[in-house]
Amino acid sequence: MKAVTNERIKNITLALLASTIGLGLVVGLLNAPRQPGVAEQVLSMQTHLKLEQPVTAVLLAFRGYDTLLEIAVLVMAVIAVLILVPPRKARAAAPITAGPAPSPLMLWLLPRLLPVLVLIAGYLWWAGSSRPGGAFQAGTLVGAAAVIVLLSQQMRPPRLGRIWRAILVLGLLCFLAIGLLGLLWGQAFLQYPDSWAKALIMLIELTLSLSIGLCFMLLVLGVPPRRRDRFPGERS
Amino acid sequence: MSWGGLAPLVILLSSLVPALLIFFLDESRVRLRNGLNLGGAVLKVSVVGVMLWGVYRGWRFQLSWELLPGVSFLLRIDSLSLLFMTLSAVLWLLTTIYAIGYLADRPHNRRFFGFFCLCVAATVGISMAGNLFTLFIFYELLTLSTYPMVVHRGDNASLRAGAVYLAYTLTGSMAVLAGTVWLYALVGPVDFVEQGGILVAAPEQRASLTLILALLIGGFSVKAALVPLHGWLPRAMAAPAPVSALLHAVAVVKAGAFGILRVVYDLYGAELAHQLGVLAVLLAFAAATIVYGSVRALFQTDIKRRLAYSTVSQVSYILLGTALFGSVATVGALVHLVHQGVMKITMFFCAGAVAETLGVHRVDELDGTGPRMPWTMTAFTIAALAMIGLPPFAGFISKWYLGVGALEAGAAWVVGVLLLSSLLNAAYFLPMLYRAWFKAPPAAWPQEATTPGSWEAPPSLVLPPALTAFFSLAFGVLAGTAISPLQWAQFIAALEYAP
Amino acid sequence: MSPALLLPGLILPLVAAPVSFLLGRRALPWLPWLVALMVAGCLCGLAAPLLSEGELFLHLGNWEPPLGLRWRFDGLVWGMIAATTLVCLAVAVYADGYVPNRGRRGRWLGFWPVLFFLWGALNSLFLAGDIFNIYVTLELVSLAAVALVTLDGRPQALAAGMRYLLLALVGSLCYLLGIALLYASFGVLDAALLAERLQPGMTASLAMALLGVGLFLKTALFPVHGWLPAAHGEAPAPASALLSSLVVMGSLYVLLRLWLELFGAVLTPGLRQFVAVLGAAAVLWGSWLAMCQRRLKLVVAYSTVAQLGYPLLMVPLLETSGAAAAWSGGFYLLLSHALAKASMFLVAGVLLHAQGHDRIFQSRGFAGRYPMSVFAFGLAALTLLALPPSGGFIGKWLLLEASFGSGQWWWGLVLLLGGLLAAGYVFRVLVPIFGDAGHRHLEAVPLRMELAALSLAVGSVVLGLVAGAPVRALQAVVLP
Amino acid sequence: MSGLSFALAGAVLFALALHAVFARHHLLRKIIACNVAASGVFMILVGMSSGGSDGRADAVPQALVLTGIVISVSLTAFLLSLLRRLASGGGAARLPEDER
Amino acid sequence: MMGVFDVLLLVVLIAVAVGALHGRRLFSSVVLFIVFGLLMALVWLRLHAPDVALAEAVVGAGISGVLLLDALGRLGKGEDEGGDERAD
Repeated sequence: MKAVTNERIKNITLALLASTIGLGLVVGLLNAPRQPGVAEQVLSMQTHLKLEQPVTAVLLAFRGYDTLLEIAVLVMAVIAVLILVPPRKARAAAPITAGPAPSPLMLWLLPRLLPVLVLIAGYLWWAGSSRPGGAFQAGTLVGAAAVIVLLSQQMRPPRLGRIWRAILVLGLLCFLAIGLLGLLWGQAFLQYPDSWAKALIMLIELTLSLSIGLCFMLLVLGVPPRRRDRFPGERS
Repeated sequence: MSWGGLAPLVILLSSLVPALLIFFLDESRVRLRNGLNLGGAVLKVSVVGVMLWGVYRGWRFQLSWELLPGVSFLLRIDSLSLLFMTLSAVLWLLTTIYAIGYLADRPHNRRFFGFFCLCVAATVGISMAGNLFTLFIFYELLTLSTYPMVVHRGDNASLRAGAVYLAYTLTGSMAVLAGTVWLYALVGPVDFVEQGGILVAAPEQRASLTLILALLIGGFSVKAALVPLHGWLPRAMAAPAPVSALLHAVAVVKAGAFGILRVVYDLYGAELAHQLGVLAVLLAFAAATIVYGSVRALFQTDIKRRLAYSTVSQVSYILLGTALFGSVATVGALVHLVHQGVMKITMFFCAGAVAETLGVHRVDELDGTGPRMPWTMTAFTIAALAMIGLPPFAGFISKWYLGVGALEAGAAWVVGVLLLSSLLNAAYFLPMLYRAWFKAPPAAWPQEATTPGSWEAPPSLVLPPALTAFFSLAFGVLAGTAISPLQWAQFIAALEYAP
Repeated sequence: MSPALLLPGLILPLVAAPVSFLLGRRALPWLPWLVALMVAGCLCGLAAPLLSEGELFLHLGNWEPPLGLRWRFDGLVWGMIAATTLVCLAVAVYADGYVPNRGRRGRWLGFWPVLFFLWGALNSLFLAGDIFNIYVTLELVSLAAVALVTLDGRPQALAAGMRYLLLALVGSLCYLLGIALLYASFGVLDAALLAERLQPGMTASLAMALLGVGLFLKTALFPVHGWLPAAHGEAPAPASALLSSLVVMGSLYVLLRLWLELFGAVLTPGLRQFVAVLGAAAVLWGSWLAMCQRRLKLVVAYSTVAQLGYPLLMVPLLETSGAAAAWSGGFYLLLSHALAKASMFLVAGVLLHAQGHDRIFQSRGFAGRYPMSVFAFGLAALTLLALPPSGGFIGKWLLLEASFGSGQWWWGLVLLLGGLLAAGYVFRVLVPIFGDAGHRHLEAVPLRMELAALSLAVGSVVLGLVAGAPVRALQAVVLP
Repeated sequence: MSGLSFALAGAVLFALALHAVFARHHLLRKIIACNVAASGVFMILVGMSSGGSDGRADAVPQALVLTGIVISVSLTAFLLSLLRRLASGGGAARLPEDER
Repeated sequence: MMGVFDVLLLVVLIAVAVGALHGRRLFSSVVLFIVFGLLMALVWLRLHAPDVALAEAVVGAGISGVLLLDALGRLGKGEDEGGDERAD
């Protein structure tokens, strides 16, 4: 009986605490002195980069270091998941849910769906400079395509060889390389030479997309399989 | 760093370097270890000799290292530091010889001698400290290096003794740290200068200056074993003989007394210190300690515990002299600093030798040890008579000056205390002598160790006490000559009081 | 070499991380040394311009702050990155020998990329001048830290890692909420510009509170310190050395700098006293718990909780006459604590490696067989006890000077009492390991492990000896 | 004005989720609560600054939220993988202190 | 002026969030979380943030949803359905 009461007390105190925080936030938000953000500078400087989409400009150019660290977080998460699942076990990792064999509808749909997915991913990547889109969305689609292929058991999960590891860190290394190489020509760190700015940004976005795609696939795949999962036809 | 700065550095390194080497030396390399030890001690004594000669010729020895903006690590040699340093260096050489003999076949010698050297580095550092900051650094280092020696045996008694020792001394050093920082925050960096560095005592600072003085004296008196804070000393008897000789005669106990001397004379100056009234309290406590220590010693059956309580009372003579206003009392205090060291170390050497060769630990087991070990027991007798304060010996001189100083300072009752404590000294030393010389030896000694050759004990256990006994005699008889500790103390006291 | 070239050199570990992930075993043992030497070279190159100009700035991508990010590099950052480099190099050397010989080479291959990511993230955390950039860096640090905790795969480590990551995530969200409020109210994300625009008010104090709660959670400061002992206790030794010295130092550094520079005006004297009371409570409560532990790693972990309380004591002292001393004292304590704590955990690792467990009262004779490790533990303990020859003493002396000088003497008492309590739990550990081993079998430990622990301990003592110049450089950074 | 109401909704979401993170014991629910809290914070971030220039919203908060979303997904993935390892060893999907 | 649609959207959003957090059965919580992700995409559209809407839909609802479902699938068999006890 005692456990339930102090459980209840704990809940009540937590509820009180959360509501005070919520109330404090609401009041704080209501009378916050609203000063304009950095929107105007973004728009004015953005033309300088020949990029129409302000978000991509902020993400890749003005606050490029944030994005670089964010990719490092993603790669770090994948490495951490791989540490929890030593590579030897990953090879035997079955598709995420070794459910029933793929239905004929799936088999029919797959060859038609994949090219569309890749096309959309390519569009999102290219549109990033002018319309909403960008590396992350394109990368996720690539990841989703890979997961679907694995889900339908048409392809065995990759053995984490050298090429896959290279793709995984390709985005991060490429971003760092472009940022640091600029130093040789007297540029600041992470500064793109004016004439090549758009080209370099698009190159970085491409490598990022590939890396993010592989990262999401490994994150989804990397979730350690249950002991009883067997890849159909896989010798135990 | 001028040539003058080299000497203090050499003295410090002469014990730090051997300490580090010994730590990483293999346990079996006995000869190399002893060589390092003795080499360091001899080098130190010779450099001190050079400095004595140098100071006499008027050279300055100073080494300062800017440790913090505004606070510098300062080693400065002045007459008072030389007094304590000569005492330490000489007695340290003798204790090293004694320890090598005493611990010849014992385990963990590497660890013992490593911390032994660190301990001497700390003591010498305390004597050379030029400001309160440096004094605190070495005061702290002393605590750390003596703790492992107290727990050297590793049995429960010494572990408990070590814990008590740490509790007392670390609390004391926290008090000293608080006083030091407060003084520094209040008055800024102040070095030790004859007649006191704190020149102006603005009225509103007087209250905090009094508190600071109380903190500093309280902190230092933990190591000087003043009555309420003396609990660690008797318990630390669980340590081996050379350690208790080292702790009680030279290093730890004197460091506390020396700290108080520095604070009263070279930081506040005699006049300011007395005006603040803290010294009257110190006087009362010192007197109480003198009597209490002697009384407790009376009832101790174990030899080393009796000597420990006698030390508690003897060190308070120095504090007594400091607490009395007047150059004569100061002379008494300073000269007792040296004499007590020499006398007490002889007694501990003898106690250790007797325990080692005959297994005699209790007072009533002393019967007939005189004829059995003539050299050791004569040294013990000389030291005991000197402690009681009989005329030709060193003890008499310091008690005489303390008495005259007390009269000069108008505290006649102090003379009574001195006489009472001399009586008590006699009461607990004379029975020991009587047993040693006039009683028949027991049928069999508790643990008789046969020593090869004609010596009653290994030479390294007999020579040091003989030498120090000779010193206690010589300091008394030759007090009038130019090079005796008494003249030196008078020279220092003259500097401390404005002409 | 102009600073614009050397500053980016400080985040080389971020480049080394993917390289070590690709090279795997072949990257050992030269990569950590290479990265450490290059970062040290950049630091030395930057020392001269730093002394002449006092503070260096670098606009990333050459964009001015309201738009782009700006790195700030001053004496304090120099010290922090130097300490990080020293600890990371020592841990790298240590880990090379520590790899548990139970043949799980595969899992331990992941240690190296995580170490480099943590190293690079910490360096960019100290450099960062933009509060959102600090958020992303803190995330990377926390993720790397949890990956280190769960490296072993033991159930207790997984549970500790899970609790740590959840609390770190909640902390980051509170921190992000603080950023959202600040950006909405003052429209700029750069710390220096924000300091100019920020006016005390309801929103500013709410943002300060949120930033504070977030960073208190990440640093495991007093009220919310519950997760640290389990996380640092269960992690493998090289990992807990990194966690307890660098990760908590990073978020405490951010907390102090943001609070004192952005919210100097918002922090009323009453609030400053409250923060210092939390610090004092951390010191006393942490030391008390450290005294009750039976395992060496838990003692050292709780001692971290205690030692992190000291820098908070400087918050109320910065308004007084002793501001310069308090500022340099607090950060000097933080720096020397990093070196000393890392060395202590490495020694705990040696103990674990030698006898398979780290229960204090069954470790008799450890000192006899491994004198160098126990000597390192002793030297490192000097900093915790704040005894003279160590950096901890210098830091404590400065804080004492500030507290006594400014009349707020009660913080001085906390400092002194903290030293005594630290003596309590250090000597409680030292006494049993000095016994004689008798017939106990202790495994041989590679020499590089003991040398790594010793070098860090000696570093913390050297910090105490050559304190003149560094402290003066720190005092030059005193806030506007 | 409309941006502010979204921000207020975000504040409510954050409070609800913060309560749930600590109140619910099952780790999967704690992870969901973390994600909901993150979405709440992102809403506040974008909501508070969208009221300004009409038409195109301020690009910087959007970039921040994009970065935030990717980070929270990475952390969620690692949390779930950690949860799987914790639960796969026969243990319950709860923290030690929450065990019944 | 706050459109009726906005108010409705926010109310439903908060209701779905409460359902996801305090739903009795784990599976319903996860499904409601995915719905929450899609609603969030709508919210971003209303806040004139198309990039974020796209990202939220794909990354927030997509990847997180898949991960949660998979984790639930593997957990579900491991121990009793966590949904029914109140204290859970």
